[in-house]
Amino acid sequence: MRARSIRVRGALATAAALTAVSSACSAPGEGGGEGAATSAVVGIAYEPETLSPLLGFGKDGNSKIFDGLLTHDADLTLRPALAAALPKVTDGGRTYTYALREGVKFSDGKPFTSADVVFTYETILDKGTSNPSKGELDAIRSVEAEGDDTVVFRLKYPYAPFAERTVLPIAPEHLAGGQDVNTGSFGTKPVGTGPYKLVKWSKGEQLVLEANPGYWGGAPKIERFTMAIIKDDDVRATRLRSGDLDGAILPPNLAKAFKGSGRRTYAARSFDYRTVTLPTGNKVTGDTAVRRALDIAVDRQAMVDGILEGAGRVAHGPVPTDSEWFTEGTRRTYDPKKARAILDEAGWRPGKDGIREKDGVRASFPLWYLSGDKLRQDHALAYASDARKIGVEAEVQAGTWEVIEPRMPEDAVLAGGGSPSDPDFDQYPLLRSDLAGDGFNNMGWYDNARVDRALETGRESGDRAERKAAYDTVQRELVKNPGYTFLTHIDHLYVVDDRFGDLSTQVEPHDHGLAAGPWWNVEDWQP
Amino acid sequence: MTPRTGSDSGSSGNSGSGNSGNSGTGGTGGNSGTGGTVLSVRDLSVRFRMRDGSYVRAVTGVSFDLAAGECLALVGESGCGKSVLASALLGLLPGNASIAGSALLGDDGLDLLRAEERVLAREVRGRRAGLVPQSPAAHLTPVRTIRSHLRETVRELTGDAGSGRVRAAAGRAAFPEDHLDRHPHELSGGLAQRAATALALVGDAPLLLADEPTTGLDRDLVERTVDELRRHTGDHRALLLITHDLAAAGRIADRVAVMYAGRLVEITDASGFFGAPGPRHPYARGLLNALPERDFTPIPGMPPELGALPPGCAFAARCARASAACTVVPDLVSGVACHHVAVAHA
Amino acid sequence: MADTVHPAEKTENGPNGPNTAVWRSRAVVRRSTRAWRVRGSAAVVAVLMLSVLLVPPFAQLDQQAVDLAAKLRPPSWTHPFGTDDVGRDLLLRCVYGLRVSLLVGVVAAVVSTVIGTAVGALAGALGGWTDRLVMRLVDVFASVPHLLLGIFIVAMFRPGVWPVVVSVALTHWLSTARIVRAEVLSLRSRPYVDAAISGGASRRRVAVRHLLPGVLPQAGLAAVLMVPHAIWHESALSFLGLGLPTHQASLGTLVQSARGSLLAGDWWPTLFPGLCAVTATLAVAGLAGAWRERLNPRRRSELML
Amino acid sequence: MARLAGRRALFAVPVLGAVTFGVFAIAAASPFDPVKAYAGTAGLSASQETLDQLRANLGTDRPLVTRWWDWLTSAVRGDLGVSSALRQPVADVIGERVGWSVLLASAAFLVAVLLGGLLGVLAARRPGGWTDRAVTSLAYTLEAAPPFWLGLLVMWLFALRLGVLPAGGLTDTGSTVVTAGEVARHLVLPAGVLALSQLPWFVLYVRQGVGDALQEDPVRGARARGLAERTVLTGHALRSGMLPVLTLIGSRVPELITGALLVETVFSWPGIAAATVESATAADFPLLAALTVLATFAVLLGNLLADLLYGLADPRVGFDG
Repeated sequence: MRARSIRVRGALATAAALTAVSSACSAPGEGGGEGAATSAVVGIAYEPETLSPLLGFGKDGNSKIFDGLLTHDADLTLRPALAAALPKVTDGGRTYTYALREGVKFSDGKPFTSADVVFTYETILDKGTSNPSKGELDAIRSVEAEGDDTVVFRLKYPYAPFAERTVLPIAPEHLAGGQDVNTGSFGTKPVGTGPYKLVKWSKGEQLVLEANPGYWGGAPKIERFTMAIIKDDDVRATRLRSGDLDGAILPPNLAKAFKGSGRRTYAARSFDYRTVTLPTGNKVTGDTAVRRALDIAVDRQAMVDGILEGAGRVAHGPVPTDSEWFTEGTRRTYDPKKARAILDEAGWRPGKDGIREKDGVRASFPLWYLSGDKLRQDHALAYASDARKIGVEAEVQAGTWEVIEPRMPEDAVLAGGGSPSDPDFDQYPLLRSDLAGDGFNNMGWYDNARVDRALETGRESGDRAERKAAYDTVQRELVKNPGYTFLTHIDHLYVVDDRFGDLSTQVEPHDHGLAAGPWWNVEDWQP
Repeated sequence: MTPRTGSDSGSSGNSGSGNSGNSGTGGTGGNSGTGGTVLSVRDLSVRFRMRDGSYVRAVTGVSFDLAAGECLALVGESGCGKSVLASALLGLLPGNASIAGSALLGDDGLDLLRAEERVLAREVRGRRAGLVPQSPAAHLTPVRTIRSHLRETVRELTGDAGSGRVRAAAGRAAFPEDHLDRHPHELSGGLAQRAATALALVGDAPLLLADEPTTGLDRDLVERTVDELRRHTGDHRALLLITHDLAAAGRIADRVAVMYAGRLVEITDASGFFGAPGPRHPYARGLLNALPERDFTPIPGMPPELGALPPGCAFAARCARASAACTVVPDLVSGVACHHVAVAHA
Repeated sequence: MADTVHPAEKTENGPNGPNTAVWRSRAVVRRSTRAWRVRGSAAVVAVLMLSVLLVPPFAQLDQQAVDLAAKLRPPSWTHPFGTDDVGRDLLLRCVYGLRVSLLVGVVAAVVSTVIGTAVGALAGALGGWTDRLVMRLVDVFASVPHLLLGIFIVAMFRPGVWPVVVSVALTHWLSTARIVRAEVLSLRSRPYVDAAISGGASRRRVAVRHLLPGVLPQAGLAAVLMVPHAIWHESALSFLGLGLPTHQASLGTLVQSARGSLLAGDWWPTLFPGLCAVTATLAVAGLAGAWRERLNPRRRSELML
Repeated sequence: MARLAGRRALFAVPVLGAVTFGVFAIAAASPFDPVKAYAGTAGLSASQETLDQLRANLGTDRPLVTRWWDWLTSAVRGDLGVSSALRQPVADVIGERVGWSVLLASAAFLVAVLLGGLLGVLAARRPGGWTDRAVTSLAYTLEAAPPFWLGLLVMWLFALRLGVLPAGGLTDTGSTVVTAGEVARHLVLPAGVLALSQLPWFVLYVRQGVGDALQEDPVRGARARGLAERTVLTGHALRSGMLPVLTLIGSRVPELITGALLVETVFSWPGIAAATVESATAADFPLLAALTVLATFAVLLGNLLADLLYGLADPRVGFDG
């Protein structure tokens, strides 16, 4: 009697779970499992912590739910979005005037006006808003609306790449304005002007988007776009293979396995570098000789071929070699012999176990990578292996950011970064000495007065040639005193089902948000 | 004094009691039964290999015949190898046992000791030889009722398990119908015994082996049980009653075989054994004298371990008449295996 | 069911002449295979121990040496187990992995045995309500699935080797405690212990002279039996990403980091570490089983783990 | 029976209490800062002020016993708190997933019992025979093989090499509705591997139980009655031999949960295991605590079930004792 009731309860629980999941998975207005090409499910690795632009969501544009004043096209040229045209720049680069697109509505039907723009920027700049990237808007002195359809930004200094910043998504004042910006429900239930509306966000699991029929750019053909959040690379690959996903971002070794399986692999070029921080505070990594030796002791090409399966390029600094900002003459040549010579000359003598020593200091330092990040792990192992060959020991260790962060002033970290929009975007926070120890800015505590000055010039000068010269200086200084060993620029690999036809990708930054990859323009897909 | 081997004496199995005098197995005045020989055992030996590699000789060179309508009581103290003998006859010995000799069953002379397990299972047990086991409740599967045991056995042996047949089978051993749905542990000793008897009788086997059927029963029940067994034997069955209870044996046996340390030491008519002239072997006499209604004096000492038998007569250590002759194992001559007796008769 | 016929055998049958009997038996003799199994286990354990103890200090080989040009080579003469996805030799990695796993296993087994012996001896020797309380505590512990409790402990104290050791040790002392307690109880009821107590021997003397020697073999056996358990546990935690960091070789992390290669179709980085685990477990358990058979001959063929 | 269930329930109360307290004590001894865990990577750049606020909200500044008691009382009322890793009420997390875990575990258990019983009986029939050796060797090897390893090999073979079964997940995602057929197809590999991991125990115990039973009097009696070997095995040896196995079935629940944790991870089965691992990596205390308690509850339930099964199967066991 008792046994039976237990069994019944178990069966009920199972049945309840079945219904719960099936109702969660079934799409309203959609029939059985044919799925068709009007819906797409993609697997992504990272989940945004919030969907509120006010807290940093989509700050680099392309947030699907929102639009910025401007947006990037395939080759990263700025195009007007919520603005009717590119901004008028006056006052020697200190004033940006945007005329707004007319007739745009938020997906809840309320009209979009200049007040929303002002609200968005002012809220982000407000001290009480915990938006970690508000520093990016540091140049703004004021934002003003001139009538319903014009917004004027006034800057503190002629910040050359400012227009690039205005891809930032615009939030509706009538919804987001009435609640606490940091804790309000807007972060989980966002409403914007973008091509898609949020249907459901089950954290850690998936983000379900539905086409916004009233989108000013025309209703998207892909009516339902689901982003499954799968942190584990292997699981993502498994589920892509099992047909669970239509597309996914994958590390190179896993993407390779999908060749000729009715899916296409897209390699998105990126500015995303992997680098080893060589903290100034460490007696070994702070030594310029060690830094220079390591810089030429790593076999970057082997990493590109072996770890990235060829999907990437060697990095000779933060700027990719094919960028217009790259400084010719700063390419590093792999030369372990010379590296050893540098160390010999600097007084680092090989010890008993083959590890060099100088003044009682062993040429050994810990090298941390984010646990679970296979790509960083492999880079770290390869780096350590190369370093060993010249008598320097990098002790590879794994940890979460919580563990790693307090150790950053002393220990080396396998870090990543890079942004294609403007050299200022990533070099300034990476190298400015006054940003050392500020969160994940300047993790290596790099301290070089000439670099500091050049970064300042690059940021504030409106003159293109002057800026180029400034960033050339930075890159040359990084050869003389490489506080970071730049290893590779990695291509982001995406595998997508054939049925969506031939897709395109953008050049991507390190922080490839939700809407990177071939689905950067999912609203334009023509299934 | 003729050396015997299992193979050369086996052929005479069918000839009943008509053995030549010097083989000695039939005993004097042998069979009081009416039918032919049901079972003919020659030189049956069983030994067990122990984990340390040594052997335990449980049964050594036992020979006897059993005719239809006859009841042979195999008596002896506990641990003398009686029950092993029953197991050997039914092929129920554990894996570490090995056997020698022969045991020919019925008209076709099937050798139980050489028959394949399949033959034993399909043709012999239950059908040609039924077993009434020692501690019958323990020989029933505890999780099943008596009815289910009976039904299963009836179906197996007769191919039909209608409730009528089951009831009839129970009735034959006077097992009360209203107890059929009880589990073995819910039965009294007497009822369990009846259940076991009923199960043994289902196949109508010509040979019944009753292995200590009276253990744990009180005197009244013992008598009733052995009487029933005798009744079931009737004219056409043979009953091998294995017991340490001489009184029970005396009640129903036609002949008595006494076993000591794995060997038969005496085999004779029951009337002569229990009446005059009485047993001839000193051990058999001692057994009988130990009964309460007689001298009530136990035999001094303990029986030897079957794993460490003395070289000569196994009883010599306890025997008042032991002499130098006893260092040799005596043969069974004229139904008794004792140097002193044999000498006395000669 | 072919009967085994032993050759005619002579039995001592007195002056009447040897009595020959043909013995037939249905038994299958198994002693030799058991002996072989023990010998085989011992040999495997010896090989494993030697390689684990000797290879790392003496070999001039770097298990972490990355050779990106030789990545994912299938098994060959130069790399008997093949190479992994950054070109490290898998045989060497397996040796190091086994070393770490064995180390974790042995340390955890010893710690858990010490805990178990202490708790069991305490309960058994003191008896009364201490005994009842302690055994209830054991019941409580037994109610939580080992791995889950292990996960919980590691999650709260990660990262590193020690939380893994602690989590394995803290979850595996129960059976030892039960065994030791039973042993102490049975020893206590032996006449010579009784005699010692009534003879006025001090508690401590009784414990040291009489109880301890009786308990130690059982505890030692429990420790050896625990080693495969602990290895298993460590590898499971590591596989879940909660044990050792993935670049450090242990049997669990090796399988874990081989997942990607497996999905790409390369089977050897997954196969060999697992085989090592199976081999090591079977060998250690085989030896422990033989020991147990000698120690408790009545509980003959029980479960291995 | 009611009394037995009552006694078990009575025992369960202190056990659950002790387990939850233990869980809180471990967490209290942990160097991990639950506030930082809650804040996640954002917490790295969060101000001390914000962290203090969070600390007060989460109530981690209060003494251990108070927190435990508060948690316990709200748990009894059905409020298990909010998972910091999945940012969802713990009750929802469990509710959504436990059904799938139960499905997987019971399917695997069923297969293991049936297959294990069969192999165990085959092995017990002739101890030392080649079937016995093959079966026991297989059982020992399976017992030594980590289930996640088995799972990966099986996945490689069936999903990648042969392509006959899906490699993981619950359904094909092309479809938006969960159908029984799809779930069944996706269930085969994980349930099979979980069953394999549980198999050795059943095989060896059934072999032992039936092997012992074959030596005992009831089987001797059945043989003597002339029953066919098959009847002797199934009707007698198996039925008495399975009794000790039945009593121990309940004690398998922990191992089943352990195995399910690993198998679910390998096959990305959307059960509670995935949630467990995720909550563990994120040091998500509320979810971990609830899952630990849930597992303990399952174990106690298993014990009760075993008692009841034994009582039903063995007429000699009374329920008054």
